[in-house]
Amino acid sequence: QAPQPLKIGVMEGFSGVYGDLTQGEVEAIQMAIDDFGGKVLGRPIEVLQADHQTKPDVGAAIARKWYDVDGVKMITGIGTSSVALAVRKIAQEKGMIDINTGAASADLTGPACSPTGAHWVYDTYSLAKVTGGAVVKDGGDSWYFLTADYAFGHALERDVTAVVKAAGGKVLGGVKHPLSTQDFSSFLLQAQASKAKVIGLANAGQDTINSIKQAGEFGITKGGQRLAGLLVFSTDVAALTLPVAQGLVLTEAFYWDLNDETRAWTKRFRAKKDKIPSMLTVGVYSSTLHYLKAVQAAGTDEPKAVMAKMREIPVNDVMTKNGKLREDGRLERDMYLFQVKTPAESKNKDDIYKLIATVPGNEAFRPMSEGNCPFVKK
Amino acid sequence: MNATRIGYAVLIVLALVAPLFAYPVFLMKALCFALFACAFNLLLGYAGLMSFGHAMFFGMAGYFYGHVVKAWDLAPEAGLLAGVGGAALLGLVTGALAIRRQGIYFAMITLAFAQMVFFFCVQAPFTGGEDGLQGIPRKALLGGLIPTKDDRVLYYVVLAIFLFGYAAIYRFIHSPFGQVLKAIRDNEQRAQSLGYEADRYKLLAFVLSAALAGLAGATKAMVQQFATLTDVAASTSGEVVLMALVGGLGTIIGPVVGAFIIVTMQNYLAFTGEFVLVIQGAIFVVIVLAFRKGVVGEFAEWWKRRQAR
Amino acid sequence: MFELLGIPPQALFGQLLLGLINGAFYAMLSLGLAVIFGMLNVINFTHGAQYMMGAFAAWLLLGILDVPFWASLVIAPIIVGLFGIVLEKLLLKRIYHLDHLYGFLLTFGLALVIEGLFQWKWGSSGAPYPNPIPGGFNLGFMFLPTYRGFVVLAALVICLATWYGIERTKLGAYLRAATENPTLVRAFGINVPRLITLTYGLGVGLAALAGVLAAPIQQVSALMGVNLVLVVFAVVVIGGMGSIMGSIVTGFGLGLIEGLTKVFYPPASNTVIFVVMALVLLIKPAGLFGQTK
Amino acid sequence: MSEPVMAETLLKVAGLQAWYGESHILHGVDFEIRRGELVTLLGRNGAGKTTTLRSIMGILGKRTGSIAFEGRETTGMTSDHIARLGIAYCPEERGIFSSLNVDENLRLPPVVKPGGLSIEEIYKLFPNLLERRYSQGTKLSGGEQQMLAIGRILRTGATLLLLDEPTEGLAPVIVQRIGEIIRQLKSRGFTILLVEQNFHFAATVADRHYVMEDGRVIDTVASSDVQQSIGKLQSYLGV
Amino acid sequence: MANEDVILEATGLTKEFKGFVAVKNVNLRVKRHTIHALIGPNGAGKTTCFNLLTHFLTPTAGQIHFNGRNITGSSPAAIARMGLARSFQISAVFPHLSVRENVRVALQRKLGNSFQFWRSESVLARLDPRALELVGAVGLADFAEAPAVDLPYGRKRALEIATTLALEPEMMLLDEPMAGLGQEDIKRIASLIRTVAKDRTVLMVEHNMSVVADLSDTITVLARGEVLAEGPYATVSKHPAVVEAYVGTGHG
Ligand SMILES: Nc1ncnc2c1ncn2[C@@H]1O[C@H](COP(=O)(O)OP(=O)(O)OP(=O)(O)O)[C@@H](O)[C@H]1O
Ligand SMILES: Nc1ncnc2c1ncn2[C@@H]1O[C@H](COP(=O)(O)OP(=O)(O)OP(=O)(O)O)[C@@H](O)[C@H]1O
Ligand SMILES: [Mg+2]
Ligand SMILES: [Mg+2]
Repeated sequence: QAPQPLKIGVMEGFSGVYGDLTQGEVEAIQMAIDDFGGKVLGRPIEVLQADHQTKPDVGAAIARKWYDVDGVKMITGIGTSSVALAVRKIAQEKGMIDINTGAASADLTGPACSPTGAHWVYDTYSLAKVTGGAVVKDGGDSWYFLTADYAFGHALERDVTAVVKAAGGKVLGGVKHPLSTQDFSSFLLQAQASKAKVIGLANAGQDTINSIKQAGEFGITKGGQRLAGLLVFSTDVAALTLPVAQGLVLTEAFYWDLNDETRAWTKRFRAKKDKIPSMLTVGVYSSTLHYLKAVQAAGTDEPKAVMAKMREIPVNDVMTKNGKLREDGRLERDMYLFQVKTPAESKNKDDIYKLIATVPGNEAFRPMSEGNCPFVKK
Repeated sequence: MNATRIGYAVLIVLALVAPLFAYPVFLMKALCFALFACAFNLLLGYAGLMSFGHAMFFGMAGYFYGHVVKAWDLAPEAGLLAGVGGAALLGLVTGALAIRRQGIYFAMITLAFAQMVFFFCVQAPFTGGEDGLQGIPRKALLGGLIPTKDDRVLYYVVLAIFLFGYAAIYRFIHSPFGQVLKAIRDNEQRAQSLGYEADRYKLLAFVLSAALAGLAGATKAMVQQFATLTDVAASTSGEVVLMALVGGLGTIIGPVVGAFIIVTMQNYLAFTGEFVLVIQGAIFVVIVLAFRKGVVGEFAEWWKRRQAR
Repeated sequence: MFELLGIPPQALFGQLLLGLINGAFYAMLSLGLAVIFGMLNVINFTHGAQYMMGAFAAWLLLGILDVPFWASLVIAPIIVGLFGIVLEKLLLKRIYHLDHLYGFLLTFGLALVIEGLFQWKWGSSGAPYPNPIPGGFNLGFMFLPTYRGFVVLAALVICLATWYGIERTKLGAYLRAATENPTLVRAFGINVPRLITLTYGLGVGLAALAGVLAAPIQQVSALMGVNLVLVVFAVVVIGGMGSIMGSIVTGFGLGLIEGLTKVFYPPASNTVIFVVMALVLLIKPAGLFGQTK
Repeated sequence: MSEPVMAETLLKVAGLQAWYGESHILHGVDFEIRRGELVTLLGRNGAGKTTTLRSIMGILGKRTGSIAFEGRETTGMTSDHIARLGIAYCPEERGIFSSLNVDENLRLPPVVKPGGLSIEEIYKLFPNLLERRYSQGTKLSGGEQQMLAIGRILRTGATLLLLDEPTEGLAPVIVQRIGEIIRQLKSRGFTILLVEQNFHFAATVADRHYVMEDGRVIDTVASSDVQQSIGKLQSYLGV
Repeated sequence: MANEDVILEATGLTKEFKGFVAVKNVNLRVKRHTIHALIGPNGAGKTTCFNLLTHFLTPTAGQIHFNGRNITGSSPAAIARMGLARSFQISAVFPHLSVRENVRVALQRKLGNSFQFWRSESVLARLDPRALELVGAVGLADFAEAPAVDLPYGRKRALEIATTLALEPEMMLLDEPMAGLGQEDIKRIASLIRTVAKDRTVLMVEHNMSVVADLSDTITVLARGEVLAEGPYATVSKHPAVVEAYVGTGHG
């Protein structure tokens, strides 16, 4: 009798506004499985995928079905925080594993933490901490925010404000704009009038792209102000192109051109899906690989045991070196501060970042004691 | 009509054994949307009022339910009542203003109110913004008599709620009130000249529809254990229109079928990756071109033709 | 100097100017939507997708054939307009005798298909279109990019030309009459189906034109038009359905109101249009410029 | 009385059948009109008079049989094509456009042939319209709308006018005026097919009456024979 | 008792549309249990008068008293409930209800259960005999179960009258009840009006002069929004101004 396959689910809003970020996640998981050897504990490994259409109830229904009916043991991906939080509750209730690589909400390792849940790549806190800290250190000590009027925007603004103040900078003001605003010129003008040295973009996706594009149009950067993208991905920068995005500073957990290993990995990836992978895509690879290692080490797919092993074994792969999965589910890993190259500096169209700083995980992420995760003793 | 009776009997038996074949959570969700679509259709099909903002009742009721059950820690029955009552109240306020206009203007006023409600939900602290109101506990019903932790048990509760709502709508339509409502839909001026204050009847229909949409929304929050912005968003208002259309306008069972189709589509198309929306769109186009009376309407037609032979 | 709620009048000027520019887009888009709604009795939910297609057409023309912006301004709307005509001939034509809900379902489905395919081919983050007239004027109180100034002028010309065509010419009279009773107009010897097809092409072309004009300002992306239809339709309704002038004036006016909201209460800047709509409809049942039948 | 010269046949309807959706309304209508004639279709409510006119105009979904205008078969044509051959229709329900003012309504139908009335002549015929020329078309009183509906097709120069109950709801003076106008139109060479309930009115203007019942033409009465056939007519029409 | 005789009285009724005065200072007194005709050339303001009396339009000036009560500000529905019912010039039926249901809706109001959304409509069944009786009275017995939309024009008018009758109003306003009817129907409906007018009052607009002559006790002639003449048919129809403005010289 053939052994039951081990099932892994990847759930994303592939068809939605953040579709580009999650391109190739299925391929990335397959790469992780191949790298692992194709089998775990003698069982084949099967990947299920689904598009939650950024609807929490669709995501929740899929998660329930996967866990209950299809025998999926681990779900990864799960961008969009409302879906992420809904899936987290279900996973926790059923004692199943969810490794979130896509959502930004730091609540996943705070009030909504789960003993069998992990948050793998980044969160609002780390983005704020790394970008905010580095920019202030570099002389950007007065800030003005363009904030998406949504929970992640508020969280970003709140966290950056704290970082800026702690570093001795000051916040001159900010404006909260509705999600999916087409025209940012009015807000940019207000930011310009504030005379702040740095304009922090606490928004995401098209909103960020359009703010950056229109900032160029209104000569904001030429006037001496700097833009700091607080939730910007390499895919956004590529879409903006360097002439528009040059000079922007931002934080990421991965860049294809960091070292030989990343370049080699990316080359393999591009053979399957000809796109520059975003950190979310690589995050899915990383989370799957680590999960498989833990299953192997635990000798079972029982979630609690696997989770214990995941915490025990250090995370080591193409994007993470000696990462540590904390009790609250946070993966502590190095984060990188990048600046977007000028067209002159860039050798080809994929050559977009220069590395400015590497921030070690224990500095980049929120200390466990401040997260209010219910089962973590202070 | 005997055929109808038999049809209903078959459907009820099917509904009773459904959890043996289909995933109960999915069924519950579909039932909630089915009730929502029926409530919407009560307004469109029988009062001739097309609401573009029905999600405000559905979604707000979810928040009411969540707040009452989670933050106030009351029984789920209280949550359901709060959902229905809150939605009815919201319906009374928005309806009193909206029913003074007709046709597309009415639709746009309801849309406007729904957008304001959505804005409120983004701003109000208790909704949790786009993260939603998460982790609403599932508590036992009837003071502990009915445990709801088991999805299958909860399914029968939801089925009962749905049947109650459906029966209520059936009764509204076939009541003295329903008769006047149909007259007003057909020719408002004439109804007025017969002595009926058309606006009051329309308002009552609006409130009833809002209350039932609220029942659907609150039930959904009970099942899903969360309430999020998606349910108050304009897209949900649009979705319910689609459900009514896909199922077939002007039939009372049509919206139920439409809701099942669309919910199924969302769930099963989810596994087609980035093409979900393309496929969904293509299906809508095909429905308009090939099955314009909706699934139920076309079926009835086919049945009639078969009988005629 | 005097200040309004803490905002210096100069800055307010700047904001109003920006509002006007956005209003120009609302005006152009609502114009097309109004013409189509008037004539076909269909709320064209593909309008946003066609706006997006206009922007994409310009971007592709530039990228593949090196067609300059100014030529795209003419070519792209024609291409998209022709596409609209094909849609009308193949699909929309079949649903006129039905309730306008079916038009909603059909055009909504089409929008999903079109946007989905564009996203599949070109991704969700899109691409930037270079500014054809970079630079700008320093007006003292603000920096006005030359291109934005051009947009306002272009929009005004387009709007007035459309208005004249529909309200002051014979063809326009046919259009308005056919809106009400196509059968009878046809029985007077006018080829109504062709009139309808052309109208749809025109409305779609207008949407595409707005898209081309938006391309240098906004990221050209598959989903740039998704949320537009409701807002633009609200503009049409506020202006009074069937009134071309209403759409134009309201488009610009709402741009201004939205601009002011962006200064005084930014989070509500997307919602304010709907508040205005509710107020207007409660006071003036048929919109600002609408006529009761 | 004998016709000195047989004028050519302008319209010949033979075996016309028509349907509204599933319901079969006309079951083989036959009649003809010669150039310059004024012919009425009489019949009770629901006899199919309006349906006949709509079939001739081509604005009915399904119709079979033959309708020949100036010798050309028109059953396969669309209504705009038929109109351009020179047939104009004044519908029972008037069909005034609310988005057009009176003047625009009047100028709407395109001129298809020379020989129609000028705008001034039409206003002279209907002074009420002149007075309200810039009002919204549907804000006119019922009777004024009827005048507008007749007035606007006089401009087109169509050879054959199909008038569906043009006197309905009109004041007696206006009915008289319309009677005069119709005679005047006839003398100008227009051919007219008139549908009427008002037999007394019809009798004063028509050359010939066709009587319809249940979707068929069941009898023809020349106006010279009206006196003799009055009893028969009354029984047909239930007068 | 003299004043008791007047059931409807309008004084100084005026309606202006954007500078155009459609009804000008009209005084109208309708005596109880009479048939009163309102005639006049097209556009004279007759329909507008009706709309003012039933408050489908709000008068620019003037007062309306019905049964001694001032109804100038009451809603159309309230006026109907007081016993002043109207029909429309452009035929008004409920197209998707059957003929029987059309009439029954009018009968239903008196039951006072029209807001009861929780009861079965079978409680309305007891209205059916009366509804069918009225349907029969206007010659529609064979069509009782047909949807009103399928009726030819003339029958729709008959149905409308039956519906109006079902209200058992003290007074009926009929706007061109004969328009579009065949001779046969005209006769039937004229006699119907005569029958029902026995114990109620009728105010009607009508262009069919033989019907007016036949039915009406009093005639008011409107022209250009003003009252031109008033009196019984014999005098009014000879009135030179009326002849010129309305009747014409041809036939009577
Ligand atoms: N749109 C329609 N759908 C279905 N049946 C119709 C429609 N219009 C008319 N009919 C039916 O067709 C028949 C003939 O109607 P038509 O209008 O031709 O009669 P008519 O002789 O003009 O009568 P009238 O004198 O009342 O105008 C009637 O029985 C009527 O019920
Ligand atoms: N809503 C309106 N706005 C502007 N003018 C109007 C309006 N309603 C009616 N009128 C005008 O008022 C005048 C009187 O109209 P009304 O309908 O009362 O005439 P009527 O006497 O009923 O005529 P008919 O016998 O032709 O029905 C007409 O000239 C008409 O154009
Ligand atoms: Mg007819
Ligand atoms: Mg009138």
